[in-house]
This record gives sequence, structure tokens and C-alpha cells, in this order.
Amino acid sequence: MKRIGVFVCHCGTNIAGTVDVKAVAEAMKHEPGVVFSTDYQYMCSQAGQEMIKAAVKEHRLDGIVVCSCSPRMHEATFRKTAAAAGLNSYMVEIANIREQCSWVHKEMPIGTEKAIILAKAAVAKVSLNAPLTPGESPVTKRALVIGGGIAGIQTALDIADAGFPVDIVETKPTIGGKMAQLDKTFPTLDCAACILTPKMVDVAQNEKIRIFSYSEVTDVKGFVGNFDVTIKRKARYVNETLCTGCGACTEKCPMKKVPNEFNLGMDNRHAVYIPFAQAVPKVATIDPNHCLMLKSGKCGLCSKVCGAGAIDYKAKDEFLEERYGAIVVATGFNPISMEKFDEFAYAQSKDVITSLELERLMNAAGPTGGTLLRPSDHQHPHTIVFVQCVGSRCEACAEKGKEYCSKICCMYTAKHAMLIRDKYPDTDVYVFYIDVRTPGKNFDEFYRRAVEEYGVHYIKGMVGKVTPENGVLKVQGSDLIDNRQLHIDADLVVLAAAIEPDKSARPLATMLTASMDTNDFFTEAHPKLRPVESPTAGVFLSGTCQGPKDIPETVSQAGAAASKVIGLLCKDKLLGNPCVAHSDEMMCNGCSTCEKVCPYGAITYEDKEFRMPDRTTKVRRVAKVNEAVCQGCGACTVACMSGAMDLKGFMNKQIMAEVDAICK
Amino acid sequence: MQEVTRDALLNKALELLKNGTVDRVLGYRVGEFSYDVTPAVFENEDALKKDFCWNSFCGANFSKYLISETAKTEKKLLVFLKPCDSYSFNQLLTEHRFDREKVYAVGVPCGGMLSGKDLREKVESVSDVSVNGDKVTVKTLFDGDLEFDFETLLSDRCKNCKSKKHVAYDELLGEDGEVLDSHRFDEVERLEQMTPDERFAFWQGELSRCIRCNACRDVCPACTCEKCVFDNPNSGVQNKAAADSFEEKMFHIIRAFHVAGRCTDCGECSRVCPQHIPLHLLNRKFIKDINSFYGDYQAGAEVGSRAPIVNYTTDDPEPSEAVERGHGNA
Amino acid sequence: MQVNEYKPLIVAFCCNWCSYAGADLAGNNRLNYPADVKIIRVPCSCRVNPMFILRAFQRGADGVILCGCHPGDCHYTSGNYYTRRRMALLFSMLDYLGIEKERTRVEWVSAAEGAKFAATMNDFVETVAALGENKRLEDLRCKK
Amino acid sequence: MSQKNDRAKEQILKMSGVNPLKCMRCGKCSGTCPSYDEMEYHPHQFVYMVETGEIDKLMQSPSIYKCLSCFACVDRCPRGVEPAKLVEAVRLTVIRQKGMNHMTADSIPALLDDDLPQQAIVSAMRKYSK
Repeated sequence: MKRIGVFVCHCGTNIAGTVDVKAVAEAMKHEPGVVFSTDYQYMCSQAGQEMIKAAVKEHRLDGIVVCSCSPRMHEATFRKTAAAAGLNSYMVEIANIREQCSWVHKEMPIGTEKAIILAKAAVAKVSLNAPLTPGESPVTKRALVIGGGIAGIQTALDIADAGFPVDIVETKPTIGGKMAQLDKTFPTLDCAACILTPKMVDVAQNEKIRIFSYSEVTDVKGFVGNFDVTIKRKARYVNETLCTGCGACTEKCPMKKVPNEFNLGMDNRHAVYIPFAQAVPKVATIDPNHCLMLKSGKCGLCSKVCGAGAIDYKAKDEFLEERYGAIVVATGFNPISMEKFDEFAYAQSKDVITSLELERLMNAAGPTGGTLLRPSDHQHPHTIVFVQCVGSRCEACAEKGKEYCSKICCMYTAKHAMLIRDKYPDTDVYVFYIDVRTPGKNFDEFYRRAVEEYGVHYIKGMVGKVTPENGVLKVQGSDLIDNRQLHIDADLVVLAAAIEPDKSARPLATMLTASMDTNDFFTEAHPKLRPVESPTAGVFLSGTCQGPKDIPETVSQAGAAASKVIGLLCKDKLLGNPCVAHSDEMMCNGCSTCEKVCPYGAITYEDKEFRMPDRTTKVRRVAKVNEAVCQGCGACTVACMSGAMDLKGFMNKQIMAEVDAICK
Repeated sequence: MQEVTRDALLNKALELLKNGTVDRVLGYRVGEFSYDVTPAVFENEDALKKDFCWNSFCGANFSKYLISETAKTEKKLLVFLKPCDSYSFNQLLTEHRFDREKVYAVGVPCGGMLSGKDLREKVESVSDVSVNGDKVTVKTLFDGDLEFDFETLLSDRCKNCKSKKHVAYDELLGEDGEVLDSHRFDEVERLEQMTPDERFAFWQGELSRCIRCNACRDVCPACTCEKCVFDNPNSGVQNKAAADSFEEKMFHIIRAFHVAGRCTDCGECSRVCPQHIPLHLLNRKFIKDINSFYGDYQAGAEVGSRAPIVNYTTDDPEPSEAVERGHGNA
Repeated sequence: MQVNEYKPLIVAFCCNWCSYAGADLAGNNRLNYPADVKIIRVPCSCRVNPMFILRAFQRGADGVILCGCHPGDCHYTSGNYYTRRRMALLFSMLDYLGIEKERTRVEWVSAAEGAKFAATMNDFVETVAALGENKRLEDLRCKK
Repeated sequence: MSQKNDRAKEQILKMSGVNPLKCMRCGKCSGTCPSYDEMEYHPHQFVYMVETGEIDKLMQSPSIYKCLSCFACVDRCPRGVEPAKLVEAVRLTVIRQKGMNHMTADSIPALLDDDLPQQAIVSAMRKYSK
């Protein structure tokens, strides 16, 4: 039998005004297990707490019930008090007789009666409480950033700046991501490369950062503080440490007709290549699908010209295993495929392009050297039509579009229109829009400049059809303001394609047991209060993998994710919430039901040997809860048929005892 | 009438024993009377030849036995599966309850099973039963030979058979059947149409007969817990026998809830109930509700499927509207 | 206990993050509701086992209400979605057994909805009071 | 608003199965419509006017006979609103009220010309066989 002390707080008149506190304290003296019961003006005050401590010593209490305000207010306070008195801090229960009793009931007898019942329920619960100790786990002071775009770069730099080592895993041969492909950035129109490439160099030169380019994460095990990650380093057939990035191999390579993915296939590269001049790491990569030597064993030119002897045709994929304390997902986005939008004739005409393709066409390092020429005949386009929301906000066509707003298109379209009008004033630029969405600092001003200073024709309406005809693109669209159908002969049509999460995100989410929404964007732990954390502890989100966003937003989220990582890595040990699920192995069926409902992937299974009463042994599959990962929701406890799974601090029999006390 | 004969099963068992595919056989064993059949494990040829039995009283679902039998030894076990057994077989595999490698499953078509228990209640002093085509001849001690239509003696669950198709086997004897368009929810619907008072009266009448013998739990292939909550002192609901009018209700609701989404509707619970409580109507209510709220789901139809009760979508019906829909108002 | 009018006994399970906070807010704003409601705090509505609900009825509760975060707002991301399915099936079953469906309810109450909490409790108590004592599910042995 | 006709609106919505509230007013239907210039009220206006209950105006407009029922608007609408089905529903309402068609079947052969697109003839068949 426990020795329980009950402490009834007056809270001035807040409680005592409607509840006869003396009567409550008196009534509790007769409850089983209660050896001491008293009341006091302010239990949470220094004097009140001293009183509890003294009572614990004097009456050798091993359980405390405080009848006071909401546990959300002072549960932590009284737990500390209990700990100071030498008790386990989880041997405290609060009966909420203020918010849920004295403040909502007016009559003293009614309030008193209910307060007594609530106190009895708390006593019933505390008599079944067991001491709990938060689990401890060490923290590996190293972070992994998956994705080397601007989000990953910024996160890595910020974490490294705080002194923690960071690894970046990037699937492409270079970091830089989508931002490296952009020409200028809104709303300031500074060139993307000018602001991005210095950061890429910083990453390369930072001693705390390792870059695994041309690599993928293939497996993740473990949990917050200790993730064991397998990284596949794809064979690039060039020794990264030896290669100087001189480019001699590239010049000599006879395979010159490989579509250049950096320029979105609008020009060609060699089979051995460096994606772009400022690539980091600046080393060559051999494309095994096109290299003659790798395909047929005949060539070997690059190896002959390489002064550093870096070419290695026998290279194999390598697998690295590393341990990290935290993982940041920064897998980014891609524009969706335009192939299925027949009405815009993207597949039929070379002169119907996406906005990202336009970025390359306007970039000085792009296929046209920065002169805007249309892809079909390399002539100057004189009439250009931009179509907004292609595949965005598209509910009816789930197989080709996305239901959400891609957020960045309004601004980059304004940017493109403005840049074209600035460079080629003889060009007519039309923008068909549904809404122009410009919430952001200096965003609306930017869009207005496109209209007012640069004379871009904004048309409220949508393009219904684009028909290529004799080298002209016949654009048919509606002008809703003028209530008129427009027919424009355009030379170039630019589609603002919706963006979607990178395809690698879905399998990665499965590996990380991080949740995703129906659009494959990672879900945040709380949409408002924990926007850069995944619900899976130790996994953080940076950039567009969490939802469409522009560069400034991406960078701020990247910084926020970094600060969360730093906050985690600063700790030597992680203290868990001790109110976690626990499986009784003797009763577990190993049926995997609990595993299915766990939102955190905290439950795993192992085959365990049991010694039976008849001295034989039996191997059974049993559930094991990872206490560092479990957040204590209790979903598993109800899913478990046998009752093997229980939640510490909210055990089945504790809640049952409360029910009984209330219903008695 | 069973399409495949005892000899066919026996020969298959002997063949598999002989060629070393299996080491033991889980089959039916004759009792004192031909309608008195019990599951048994046969360890050798002689035992098989002597006691192995297959007739229209072999209703027991074998799947549950696989848990304890495969845990006992490394030897490989032959099991004969009727179509409804094969669903339980898959469901138990989904829940990792036995090692598939240790089992060789032979599917057997089922022509519907008779119930010895029902028969004895219909006819007194039965001494023997034989089935010929769609006729059943019942020999009695005092009333001579009686003849019945097979259909009329068919056990209730077989009248509403959901599937003649095997969903799991290594080998199949005879022809496989189809998933049937059964009327198994008719009785549930009839209850739903009643007023709450009538329903309460119905269930009070049924459940108050419960003697808490636990036969339903012990036979149920979904009730395979290492320790049942009702035996677990930490569950808060431990009780050996129903002490009051509520507890049998509590027991049956919780039992039905625990098997919801896992119950394959094999009907064993009602078959074994000595008090003739239509327990399957509780399980079928859950199955019907799951189908109507969350889309059709058949437990055991495939291995590894995720039961609707451990799944969700963001636009599931609210409990309040679900109750309305549970009335068949949807 | 001597009372003139019938007072129902209501057990309310509230999740720690939304509904319990909503109940606290009702208190902060002094929004009255009947003292017949007794709240039990659980980490998440998905912690509520059907056994708890049946036990409450067994021991003489006249109504049981479950409150959790709104769907999509669960502190544990998906707990209340499981609650929604479990309770939909359980309540439908209770109704099937002839137990008045008005005695059970699930309500989503956020931490900001103190007013909704009080209104919900007022309404629920009124509904259950109109039904009268729970005779169908209670165990008479345990009643005083 | 005097022009609101809620009963007719309800009728139209029921007949067509269209939810005009899904419309985000992008105008792709009107951008895509081949009979746009023939119509007094254009596809996007149809959706909006049904939403605001201005059914009577639509019923009196010749526009309802200008729609070719080519369903381009239905196909291209990003929100699945299906404007052509609304036009069809308004047209049917008129026919039901008057008990007669805009034209009689007999008057058609005289109006046929060689340039008439096949699709229009098929649409007409559908219309008149209702």
C-alpha cells in the first residue's frame, strides 16, 4: 500500500471561493492509501512547496496528489518539488479543481462534491504510479544533409558554422541544385550564379563539410541522435582526389552528342563532363551510358590526356556507412512533365518551352550564350506568350497536374517578362494569368514594375489552345476583363509549369519513417509551431521538399532547420519523455499491428528466445519500443489486442482506476 | 457431400509423407460417431490409415492449430485447408503467427459442412450418419432411419458461404471455386432495421445465455493472443467468469472489437457456442460497417494487407455519421 | 446522495494537447457547464481504449464523451484519425446492441475552443439527462 | 436581386451535376471555346451566372443554341467544373418549359451546308434525340 499525501490548494479565493477546500482535504483522509491530507493558501508558492517537502519527510510519503490548477500550469513545478524531496518526480498527480471545477461551477456544494471526486480519481491513479526515469541516449555530433541545392548548402553552412561536422549527399555530380540553373533572381534581379557560387565555394572550402556528390542515401537505421546511414557513392570513373578539373578529358572525348541535362537537353555535352564551369566539386564524371570505353572497351582517350591519371574505368559503386545525430532533408523539386498537356503543344513544338528552359535560354552560360533565340530556328522571337498556372491549381487532372499553387511562378514570370522587355524592347510580351499572387517583401512592387515600367501585357484569362502553324504559334485565349477571346500569333510560348517534389523523396521518406502528404511533400511536425521539423524526431526539413517556396523562404527555412539541428547536436545526451509505450514480451503476439499505427516508426520486432516452464526454449517474435523515438501517444496500446503494449504514466489500469473512482 | 473423397486426401497425405515433403499431418480424426470429428496431428502412416477421416462434419478450422504445432518442432506439417480456412491461414501469416516454411498446405474443396451439434438437437439418439449425394441418412437408436435433405442440415455459416475459392495453398485437390455473392449480411440488416429497444431485447436474450465457457475465444483463429486481456491482471478487465449482467456483454464487445478487421468470418465462434448465441452477428456487423465506411475489405484475402482499423484516410466519416450509416441509411 | 432532479454522470476523455487545454480555457473564461462532467486526461484521444468506455458504463456512467484535436491537427499527427475509425466502429456496435447512441459522442475541440468545449458539455449533459439513467449497460452490483 | 431564380438554379445544378463553386475563374473554358465569338454569354459567364442564379437571362439568350457541345471546355477545365454540361442543362430546361425545341427537326435539312463540321451534326443528333 502506498503512502499518499493530498495537498489541496485554495489558490486565494480562485478555488476556495467555490470549493470547500477544508472539506476536500478532510474527505481525502479517508481514501485508501492516503496518510496525510491538508490544505493551504497557495501550494505553488515557496511556502507551499516547502510544506509538501516537509510532509514527504515526516509522513514518508511515496505518492503526492495536489488538488490545484491545471497540470498544464504547475505539474512541472510540483514534479520538481517531489524530486527535491527525494521522490521520483512522476509520483505526482494533479487534480484539476480550478479550471475544470471551481471556475466553471458556481455553487459551493456542487463544486466541493466534484472536487472530491476529481481528487479521488487522482489518488486512485497515483496509487498505481510507478517511478519513471527518462531514457538517455548519446548524440552523435554530426549532421547529414540530403540534397545539395541552395537549401542543403545553407543548412550545411549554418551547422558547420556552429562547429559541427556536416556531410552533404547530392545525387548529381555537383552541388548547386536548381538555383545554379537560374539566370536572375526576383525581386532584386541579381544573377543567381553571382550569389550562389560563392556559397558553393564556401562549402567546398569549409573543413567541417564533406560533400558526397554523385551519391545517394540507400538505407537509414537508428533514431534521433544515432542514425546509421548507408551512402552509395556511384562510380564516376574519375578519381575525385586526383582530378584537377582541368577539362582536358572533356575536350578530347569523341562522344559529343549527349543531351546536356544542365541545359535541359537544349544542347549537348561530352560523355565525360563537368556539368558547368563553377561546379563543386569541380571534377569530371564519365557517363557510363555513353562512354565508348565503358560500353565497348574501345577508346580510352580521356585516360591518355589526363595528366593527373585520375581516370579509372574499373571504378565500382562504393557503399559508405556513417553515423549521424540529425538528418536534414533538402531534396528539392522538379517542374512537372508538360508532355500530357496537349492543348499547349509542348510535345509538338520546340518553341513551346517551360520557364526553367527559358532561364537557360537567357543565361550567358546557356546554350545560346544569353541571347534569346527560339529553339526551332534560332531567330529572335518578337511575340512571346507566357501561360501561368500550367498544371498548378489543377484539381480535375490529377494524372497530369497538381492541386496546389506552385507559389513561385507568378514572380518568376514577372521577372522573365521584365527582363525580356528590358533587353529586347521590340518584343511584345503577354502574360495570361488567373491570379497574380505576390505576397512577399517588394514582390507586388516588382510585378507592378513589369506592367507599368516595362509594358508587359497582363491578361486576366487563360490560354485554351496553342496550335503550331507554319512556324507560328497560334495562341487562343480568353480575356475575361474585356470579355473577349484573343488570338495571338506568337513566336515563343513559355509555360509556367507546376513544381513537384523530387522523385527521390518518397523512398527516402520510407527509409526515414518521415510522413508525407498526398503530394509527396514532407509533413512538418506542426504546421505552425514546428514547421522545419518532421514528426520523426531528429529529421528536419529544408526547402521545397516541404512545400513550394522561393529562394528567400528556402534560405530562411534552411537556417531554421540548421538552428534546430545545432540545438540537438549541442546536447551530450538526449533525455526522453519517460511516458512511453512499453511492450510486455511475455504477452506480445508479434503480430505487427502496433507497428502499423505508430506514427514515429518507434516499434520494431525481434526474435527472442523464451525459456518455457517445461525447460524447453521457444523463439517468438516480439515488439520492441525504441524509447528514444516513442512520443507517447498511445495509439499502439489500443491497437494491441493482448494488452501487451501499455503506456507508462497512462497505464491501462491507471486510467481504469480513474474511471472507477469517478463512477463510484 | 464432399467433392473430394477421404481416400484422395489420405493418399495425398501418404504420398507427401513418403516423398519427404512433410513429416506430420494435421487432419481430422474420427470419434465415437461419424459426426463426432476432432482435429488431430498424425505422426506416421499407420496412424493416418487407422484414424484419418474426411466427411461432411469436418468443419473445424485448422489454421489456428498451426501456431502451436509449428512452434513445437522443426518438422514440416501438412495441413488441409478448406476455402474458409485458407482466409484464416493468410490472416495468421499477415500477423506473423506461424512459420510458412514449416507448413505444406493442400487446398480441399468444400461442399458445405454439417453440424453434429445441430443434428443432435434435431434428432435424438443418433447412432450414425451417412451422406449420399444431396440426401443425409440418419440412423437412430429409437426412431429408425431418418432421411434429410443435405441443404436443410447445412450449418448456418455454410448456407451463407462467402467463398469457395482458396486464397492460399501449395497444392490443390479438385477444382477451385469462386468468391460467392453471399447473403451473409441479411441477418445483420434485419437487426439494424429494428428499433433500439427491440435490438436491446434481442441481444439481452442472446447474450444473457452466455456461460463464459470461452469456447468462442478458444476456437477463434483470430483470438491467438499469448495471453488474452481477459486473463491479464494488468488489463483491468480480467475476469474468469461473468459475474454480472454486464460482463458477458463487455466480453463479447471487446472480443468482437479485438478481431475487427482481422475476423475472416469463418463462423467457428457460433459453431462451437454451446448456448447457440449467434456470435458471428457481432463480427459481421463490424465487417459490414468496415465495408460501408472504409471500402470493401476481406481479412485474409491476401497476406500482408493492412486492416482498415489500423489505417485511416483524412476524410473518414465522423463517428456520429458513421452510426447513422451503420443503420443502412447511407 | 439526495437530489431532486436526475443528475447524469458523464465521463469525458480529453487529449492533453487540444481538448484538455480547451477545457482549461473554458475555465479561464468562466464558461459554465454542469459539474456532472468529470474529465480524464489522456495524452491523445487514440489512447482511449474501448475498454475504458465500456468500463465507465459498467460502473454507472450515463454518458461518455471523447474529445480530441481536430482531424489533421493531432499533436501526434495521426492519432485522432485512428480514434475516429475505432469510435465509429465501436459506437455503431453499441447502437447495434440497442444502447442509445446519444450516450456516446466524439467531439473535436481545439485548445482555442473553450466556448465550444462548454457548449458541447452543456449539450451533451442535456441530451444524456433527457435519456435518463443508463440502465442498459450498467452493472447494478457496482452502484451504491 | 430580382434576377435571381433559385429554383431554376437548383434544377440546373441537379440536372448537370456541376458544382460552379469549384470554378476559380481562370477562363480556360472561354479561351478554348470554338464558338466563343458566336455567343452572347461565354462559357465562363455561364458558370458564374448559374452560381449567382441569373438563370432567366441565360434561358432567354441565343447563346445556349450556339454551344457545339464539343466538350473542349469540359476537357480542359483544371477544376473539373464542366461548363458545357451547364449549357446543356439550361437548354434542356428551356425545352422542358416550352415543350418545344428552338427549331423543329423539319427545319434542319434546309439549314445544312457542306461546311458544317461533322461534330456539330453529331451534337445536333444528341440534342434532338433527348
